[in-house]
Amino acid sequence: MTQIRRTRSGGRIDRSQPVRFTFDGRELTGFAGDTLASALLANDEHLVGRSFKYHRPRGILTAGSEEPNALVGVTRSPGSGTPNLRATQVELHEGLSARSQNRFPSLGFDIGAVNDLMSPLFVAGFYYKTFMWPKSFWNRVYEPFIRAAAGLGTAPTAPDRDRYANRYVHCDVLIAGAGPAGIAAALSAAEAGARVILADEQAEMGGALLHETGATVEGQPADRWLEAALAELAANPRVTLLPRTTAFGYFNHNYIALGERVTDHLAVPDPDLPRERLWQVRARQVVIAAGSIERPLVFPENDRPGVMLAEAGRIYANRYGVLPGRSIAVATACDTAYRAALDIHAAGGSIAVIADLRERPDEALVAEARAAGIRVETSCVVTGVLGRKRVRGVLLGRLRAGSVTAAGTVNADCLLMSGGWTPNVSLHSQSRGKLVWDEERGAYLPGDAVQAERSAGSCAGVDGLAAVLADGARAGAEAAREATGKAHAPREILAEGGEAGIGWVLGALPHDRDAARVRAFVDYQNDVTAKDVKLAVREGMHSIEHIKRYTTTGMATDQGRLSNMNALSIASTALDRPVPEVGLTTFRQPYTPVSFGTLATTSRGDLFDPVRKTPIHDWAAGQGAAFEDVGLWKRAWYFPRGGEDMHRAVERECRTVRESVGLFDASTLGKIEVVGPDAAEFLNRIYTNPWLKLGPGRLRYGLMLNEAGFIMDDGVVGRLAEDRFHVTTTTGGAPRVLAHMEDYLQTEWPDLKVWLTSTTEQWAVIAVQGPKAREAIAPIIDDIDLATEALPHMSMREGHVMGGIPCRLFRMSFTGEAGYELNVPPSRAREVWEAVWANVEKLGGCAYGTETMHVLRAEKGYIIVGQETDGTVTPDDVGMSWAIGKKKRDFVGMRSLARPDLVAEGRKQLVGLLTRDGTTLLEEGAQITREAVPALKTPALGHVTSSYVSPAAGRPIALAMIADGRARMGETLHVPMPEGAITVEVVPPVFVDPEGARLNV
Amino acid sequence: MTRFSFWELARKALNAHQDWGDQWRKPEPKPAYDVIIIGAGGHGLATAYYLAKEHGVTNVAVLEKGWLGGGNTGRNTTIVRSNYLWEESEALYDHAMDLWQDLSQELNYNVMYSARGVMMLAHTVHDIQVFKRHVHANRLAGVQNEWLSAEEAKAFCPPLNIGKNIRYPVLGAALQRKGGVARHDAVAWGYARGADQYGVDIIQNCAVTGIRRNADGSVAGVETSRGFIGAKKVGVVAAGHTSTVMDMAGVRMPLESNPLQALVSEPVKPCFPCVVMSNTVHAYVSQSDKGELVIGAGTDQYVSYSQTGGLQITTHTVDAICELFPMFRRMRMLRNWGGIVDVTPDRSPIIGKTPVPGLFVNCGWGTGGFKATPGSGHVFAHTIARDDPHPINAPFTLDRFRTGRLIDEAAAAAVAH
Amino acid sequence: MLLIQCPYCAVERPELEFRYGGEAHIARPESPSELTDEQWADFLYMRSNPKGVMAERWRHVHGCGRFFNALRDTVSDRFLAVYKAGEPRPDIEAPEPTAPNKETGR
Amino acid sequence: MSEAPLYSAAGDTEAVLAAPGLRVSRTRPLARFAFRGDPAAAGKAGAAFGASLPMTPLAANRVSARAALWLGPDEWLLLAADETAAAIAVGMATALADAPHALVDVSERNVALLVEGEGAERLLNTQVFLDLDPAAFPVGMATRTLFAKAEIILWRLGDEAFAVECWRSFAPYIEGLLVEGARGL
Repeated sequence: MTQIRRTRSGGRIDRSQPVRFTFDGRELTGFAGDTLASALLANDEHLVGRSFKYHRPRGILTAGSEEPNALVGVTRSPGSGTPNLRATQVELHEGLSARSQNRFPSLGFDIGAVNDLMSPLFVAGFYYKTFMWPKSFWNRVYEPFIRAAAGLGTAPTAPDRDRYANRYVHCDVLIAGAGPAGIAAALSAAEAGARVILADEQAEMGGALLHETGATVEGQPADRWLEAALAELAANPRVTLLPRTTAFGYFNHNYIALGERVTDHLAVPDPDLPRERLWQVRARQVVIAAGSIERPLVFPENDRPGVMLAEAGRIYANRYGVLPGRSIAVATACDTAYRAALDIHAAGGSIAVIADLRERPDEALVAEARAAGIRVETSCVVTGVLGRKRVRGVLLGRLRAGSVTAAGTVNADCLLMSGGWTPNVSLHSQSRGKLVWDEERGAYLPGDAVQAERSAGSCAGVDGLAAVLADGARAGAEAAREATGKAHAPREILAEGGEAGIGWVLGALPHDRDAARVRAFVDYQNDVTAKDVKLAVREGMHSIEHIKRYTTTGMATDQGRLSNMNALSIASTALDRPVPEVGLTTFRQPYTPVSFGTLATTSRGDLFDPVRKTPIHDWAAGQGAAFEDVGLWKRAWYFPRGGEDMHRAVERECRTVRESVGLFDASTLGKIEVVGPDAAEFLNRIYTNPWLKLGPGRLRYGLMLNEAGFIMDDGVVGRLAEDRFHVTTTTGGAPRVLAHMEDYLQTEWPDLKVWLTSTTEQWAVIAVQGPKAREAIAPIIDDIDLATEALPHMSMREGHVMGGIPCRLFRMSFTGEAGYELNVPPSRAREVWEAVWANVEKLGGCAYGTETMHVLRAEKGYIIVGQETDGTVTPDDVGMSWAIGKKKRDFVGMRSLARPDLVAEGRKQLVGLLTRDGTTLLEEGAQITREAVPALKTPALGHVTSSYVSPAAGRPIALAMIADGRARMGETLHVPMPEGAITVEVVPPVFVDPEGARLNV
Repeated sequence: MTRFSFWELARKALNAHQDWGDQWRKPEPKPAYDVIIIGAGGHGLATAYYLAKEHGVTNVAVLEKGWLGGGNTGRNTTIVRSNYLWEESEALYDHAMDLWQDLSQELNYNVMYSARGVMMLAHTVHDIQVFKRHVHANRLAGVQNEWLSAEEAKAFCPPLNIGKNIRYPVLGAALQRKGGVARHDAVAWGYARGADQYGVDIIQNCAVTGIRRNADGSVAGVETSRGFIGAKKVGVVAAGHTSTVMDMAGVRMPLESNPLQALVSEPVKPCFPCVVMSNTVHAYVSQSDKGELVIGAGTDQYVSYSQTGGLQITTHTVDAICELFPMFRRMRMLRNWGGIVDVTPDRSPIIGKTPVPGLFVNCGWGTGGFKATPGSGHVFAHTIARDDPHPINAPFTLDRFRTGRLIDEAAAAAVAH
Repeated sequence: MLLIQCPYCAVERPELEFRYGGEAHIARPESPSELTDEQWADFLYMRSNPKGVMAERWRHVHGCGRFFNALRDTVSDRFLAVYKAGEPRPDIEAPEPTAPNKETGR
Repeated sequence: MSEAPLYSAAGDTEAVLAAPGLRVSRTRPLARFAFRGDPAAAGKAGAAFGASLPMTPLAANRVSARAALWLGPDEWLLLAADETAAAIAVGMATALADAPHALVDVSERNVALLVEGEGAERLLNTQVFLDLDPAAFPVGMATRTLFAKAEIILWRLGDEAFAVECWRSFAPYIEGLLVEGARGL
C-alpha cells in the first residue's frame, strides 16, 4: 500500500500528479509539490539516515533547511551524485533517485552501529586521550578507522558537467525570507518605489502562510491573500522574486550572496539552464525576515525516528497532506504545539496525548484540546521513547518540585515536541550586528545593527501573525525610506489567527532514568549528548567556543541552529553562570551549505583565467608548436618537426639560428610608452641605468630594482624622441612594472611631467635573429636603411614594411647573433610574419620558441629575471654592476644596495658551470657544494639556475649562482645528486662569442 | 593529573566519565612571574611548555585576552610540512617536523598528526624549476621532499585532474610524504595541559593593556584587565595583534595584519588522501578526520582586524579547487571563517630579542604558522630562558630588515620572463 | 567585498577595482643616501598597522588609475574618509563605536 | 546622440552571439588614442580633435564619428572612425606643441564589442559588477571597470546598447563569458 499516511484532502500538493521516485532503490510514489521528506512520511517511512558517530537510526526531525538527520544522496547520473541533501528540501520530481547515507550494508542493518555499543567510550574528545600507542598504529589503523566511520555521504567521483551561473545585482532593499514578515516588507518597500529583491530558500514563497490554514489576512484565508500579494509583487518591474534562493552570506558594506537552485527540482532540465546561480547583491538596505526555528527537547532517546518537531508535524499535515504517524504524542513547553495537535487532529490524525511541561499552560488552549477529545497532561515531561528504528511508545514522567516520577507509557509511533522558538539571528550576526539576551524569552535577539540592516518578524522576537505582518511592513517601509530618501507609510495588513509561540524550555529535561545509561541528544547530526557538554565543562572547557570544539556541538551542517541554545543552557548550568556570561559562538557564513559550483560559477577551463594569445599564435599552432603558460599568455615553446622531441627540436632550432636565421614571436613582452618632457628624468629614477644622454633612435638595456635593491625586471628601452620612450618589460612582469612606475610617478614625483601608457598589445613583436637576419627582413622593409652604419646594434628606427605597414624596427639581440625586432600592428602581424617566414625558409632558417630563446641567451650569459634571479639578487650578484649609473644621485633601490648584507662577502654570484665529463646535463635547481659527499645539513654554495645542452658549445652548459662565485673561476665543485655527485668546473658565464663580434655583422 | 590512555578511558567509562578533571587549572594571576607569555595560542603555549620542561622555568604565566587557542591556532587549515627553500627556513620548519613526530606521546595528548603527504603542484615550466630547486636543496638538508611526474601525482592523489583541458595543466608536483595535517585545537589543548602540569599559569580572559618598563628601559611587567602583573621577561606571541602589543612597549614592527580565510565542506566519506597545494592557482585542500574538505583561501589585500574577508577571496579559491578536482563542484561549503595574520616584508617570522631588554617577540608567521608550532615554541623558549637565540632562530631577527639579510621564500618563487 | 568611494571618479565602486597600497603618508626620503641603515629600514619596512583608524593608500587601478588615500577603521572596515593624493590627512581620530560582536563571552 | 557612425558591427559573420533580445558583435577598427595631460592641454586637445574632452568624471562626448571619454582626471580615450590615427596624430601634435601631454596611439591595442538588446544589462551583469540601471548608469556614461578578470571600458551608447572596449588578447575570454552567460539568462 502506498502513501498510507496521506490525508484524504488538503495540502498544497497536486494529487492529480503522482510522482514516482526511489529511495535506496525502492520505488515509491508521492505527489507533485512534495518534498522527499513529505513523500517518505506519506509512505510511513521515518528511518531515513544514520548518525555521524554512533550510526544511530535517524528520522525526519524538521520540515526545513535546518534538518540535521534526514540527509540523503541524490544521484542524477553515475558518479555525480550530490551528498548530504536535506530530504526536507529536496523537491520531488519524476524519477528522483535518493539514497540514505552513512550505513553499510543497508539502512536497516548497519555494521557501523556497533559504534553505538561502544558509545560509553566514544564520548566527547575521546580520541585526544587514546590511539597514541603504539605510535605507528595512528596512521595505519586508528586514523583510517576514525575517518571511515565519520563523514556522511559519498563525494561524487565523476567531473560535474552541470553549469553554474553568476549575476551581479543592486537593489534598494533586499529582503531575506518571504514569510509573512518578508512579504509585508516587500509590499511596503515596493509601494514606496524601491528596487526590491525578495529571496526565499523554499520552492514556494510564503513561509508560515503556507500552513497557517486557520489564519485570515485582510479577511481572506492566509494562502489566498499570499497568492494575491505575490501576484502584486510579481507584476512590479522593480521587484525581483527569487524562490529557491538562500541568502547565505552577509559581507562587508552590505554585500550579500544568494544561492539560487535552478534545476535540481526538474525531472528533465533544459541543458542551457545552469544548475545553480550565484547572486551577488549590493543592497542599500537589508530586511532580514528569516523567521524562527523550533527547538527540540533534550530528553533520553530524543533522536529516534518518529520524534519530530511539533511545527514540522503541523507543516506536513497542513501543507503536504501527510500525517506524521498513526498515533501521535505531543511533548511541549510551548503553546504552538497545541495548534499542531489540533490541526493534525482536524486532518484525521490521532493525538494520543499532549504532555505539557508547564504546570499551568494557557487554559483556553487546554480546553480547546480537551474539547477535541485530546488527553492533556500538565507538569508532564517526556522521559524517553520505546523503539529503536521507530518510536513505539513514549515514556512520561510527572514533574513535582523538580523531581520526576514515572507516569506511564503512551502507545505512539510518533512524538511531536516543542521546546519553544529560537529567533533566527544568523544573518544579523553574520553582518556583525550585536545580539542581546532576552531573559524572558530565553533567546538571543538581534541588537544594534552595524550595517544597513534590520530584522523583522519572528527572527526579531515578534510573535503572532498580525504582529509579524505589521513588523514586516514597518521594516520594509523604513528600509525603503533609508535607501531612497522617500518616505512612504507601511502597508496596513490586518490578520487573525497564527498564534504566538508562548512558552519555552532550555537545556536537558529532568527524568527518572538511569543517567549512566541513557543519552539525550543536543546536536543530532554530530551525536553530541547533554552528557558530552557536561563532560567538556568538567574537563575545563569553560568557553563556549571550547565546548563547541571539544564536543563538536553546533558544528554540524545546521551550524547549531537547532542545538546551540540547548547546549548553551546545559553549559550554563554546568558552569553555574548565566547564559549571557557563557557567550555564544559566532554565526558564520554560509547560512546553509552552498555548492562549490555556485561559488566557482562560470570559472572553468579557458574561462578560469583569460587565455592571452598573440597574433602569431594560430600560425604557430598550425606548425605544430608546443606552448607554455607564461602569466596569462600562451607562448610557443618549441616547434617540433617530424616526431622530434623537445630536446632535438631545440637543438636544431639553436643551430639554425646561429648558422642562418630564426624567427621568434616576442609579442608577449610588456611595452610601455613613456611620454612627456620629463620622460628621461623619470626613467633615470626608475632604472639603475643612466638615460639622460641616450640619443633618440638609440636602444639601451634597462635594469629595474625594487626599493629593497633586488632585481625586479629588465628590458630594452628605445628612445623614440626627446620626450618619448618605448619601454619593454618581461612578459610576466608587465603589469607589475607598470603599477610600480605609476606608484612612484603619482605618489613620489607628481611634479614630473610624464605619462605612461601600456602599449603591450599595440605592437606585435617579430624577432629575427641570426647571421642572415638582415637578409630575411630586407625584402620587406620600405623605408629604413639596414646598413650597420645607419642602424648599428642597439639602435632603432620608425618606418614601414610591406608597402605601408608601420614598424618600429629595433636592432638588438637576445641571442648573441645580429638581430632585429619588428614591432608591427597586431592586425597586420600575421602578414608580416608570413612574409618574413617565406624569406627565412628560403634562407634555411626556422621558427623557434621560448626554449631555444633560453638556450641561446644562456650561451651568451644573459640572465632571465625570475630564473637567474629570484627576488633576492642584486645587480652585482649577476655581474651587472655595469648597468648602474655610477654618477646617479639616486634611483629606486639604490640606497638598499648599500645595506650591510647586500655588500657583504659571500653573496651568491652568477657564474658558468661545465660538467667535468663534458656530457652530463645538470638539472636546474640542483645544489652546488664544495664536497662531493657533504655532511648532512652542510649549506650549499649555490644552485644551478639554467642548464641546457648547448649546440654552439658542443656540450652541456649551465649558469649558476654560487657564493663568491667570481672568485672561484677554475675551481672544481660538486653537484650532489641522488645517483651520485657530478663534478663541475666554475667558468665565466659566457660560452659563445665572448667578444660580441657576431652582433655587428 | 590523570594520564590519558585507552585503559584510563575505559576505566572512567565505568563511572560514566564523572571522574575526569580539568585539563588545565583556572588560576588567579600571581603578583609577578619570571616570564609572562602574551598570547595563549599554539606558539605561546608551546613556548611556556618548553620553558618549563627544557629550561626549568616554571614560574610562568600565559596571558590570553580571549580563550586559549582561539586565534589563528584554531582557524588554520592544519597543514604541516617543512620543505622550504632557504637553509634558515628548512632548519626551522624541519625542527618542528621532528617534534611533530612524537608530539602526541610527548604531550600525552593525541594531536592527530597525520603524515599523509603534502603535494605541491607545478603548473608551469617556472614552477618545475622552483620545485626542483626545493627538492635538491631539501635533500642536502635532510628534509624529505621528492619530485613526482603528473602521472605519479595522480597516482598519489586520484581525484587530481591532470588532463590538458584545464587552464593550467598539472606538470608535476613536489611531495613531502611526512608532511600532513594535525588537529589544531588538540595542539593548543595538549600544550596547555602539558604546561599546566609543570605549574605554568594559563590565564584566560586577561587582556594586556600595557607593558610597564623599568627606569633602565627594561621590562617590568604588564598591565592587564586584571591588574598589573610583574615579570622579569615578557614574550609576545600575539600573532595578528603583535603590532598592537609591541606598540605598548614603543616598538614599531615591520608587520601588516591581513584577514585570512579558510573554509570546510560538508563531511563526506574518505575521498581525498593527502594535502594538495597549488600556489599558481591558489588552492590548498585536504580532508579532515571528520570528512570535511578543509580549504585554505588567500588573504585580503588590506589591513584589517575584523576577522572577516571578502566573498571574492572564497570564490577565487573554490574555483581553483573545482578546476583541479572537477568532481567537487557538487560538494558544498559548510563553514567559512577568517583569522588575522601578521605578515612581514619577507614573509618569514621574527623570533628573538627586541630593542627593549627583557622583551621578546615571536611573530610574522603570516599564513604558515601552524606547522611550526612545536619548533617555534621550542626555540623561543630557549631564546627567552637563555637571553640568547637558539642557533635555529638566530637568523630570524628583527635586525635583518636593517641589514638586508632577508629570508624571502616568496621571492624565491617569483615569476617573470 | 568593500565598497570604496573614489575621490576622483566621485562614485563608490567595489574593492575589485582597487589595489591596496599600504600605509599612507610615508614619503620617500629626499636623499636616501644620507640616511642611516636604521632610518632607511624604518622607511622601507616599519608600519604602524593600527587596530583602529588607519590612513592608507588605494589605487583605483581598474577605474581612473589614480592613487588616493583613505581613513578606515581596521576593526569595523568602515571608511571614515577618502581624500586625494597630496591632501592632508583629515582630522578624524575616533570612529563611532562600531565594535563588532565579540567572538565569545564577555 | 549624433547620427554619424562611430562603432559599427563588423558584419553578420562576426556576430559573437545572436539571440532573441540579445546581440553581441565585434566592431570595425577605429583610430584610438590615450590622451594624458592637464586640463589646459586637454582643452587644446579637444579643439584639435574636434570633440572636446569632458571634464566631468565618467562622461563621454561624442561628436559625429569622434568621441572623447573621460577615464581619469588626466586621462581620456579618443575614438575616431573617420580618419587614420597617423593623420589625427599629426594634427594634434601641432596644436599641442607647447602644452606638455602624452598622445599615444592605441588603435591596435583595443578592440570593441557591441552588446545590444533588451537583455544587454542582464547579460553584462553576469560578469560586470556595476549597477547598470539607467538611473545609476545613464546613456553616455563611460567607465573603466572589470569584466570578470579582464579590464574593460564600458560605455553606454543607448538604453539597450553598450560598447565594451578591451585589450585585444582579452576579447576571446570576454566573448566566451558572454556566450556562456547568455545561456539560460
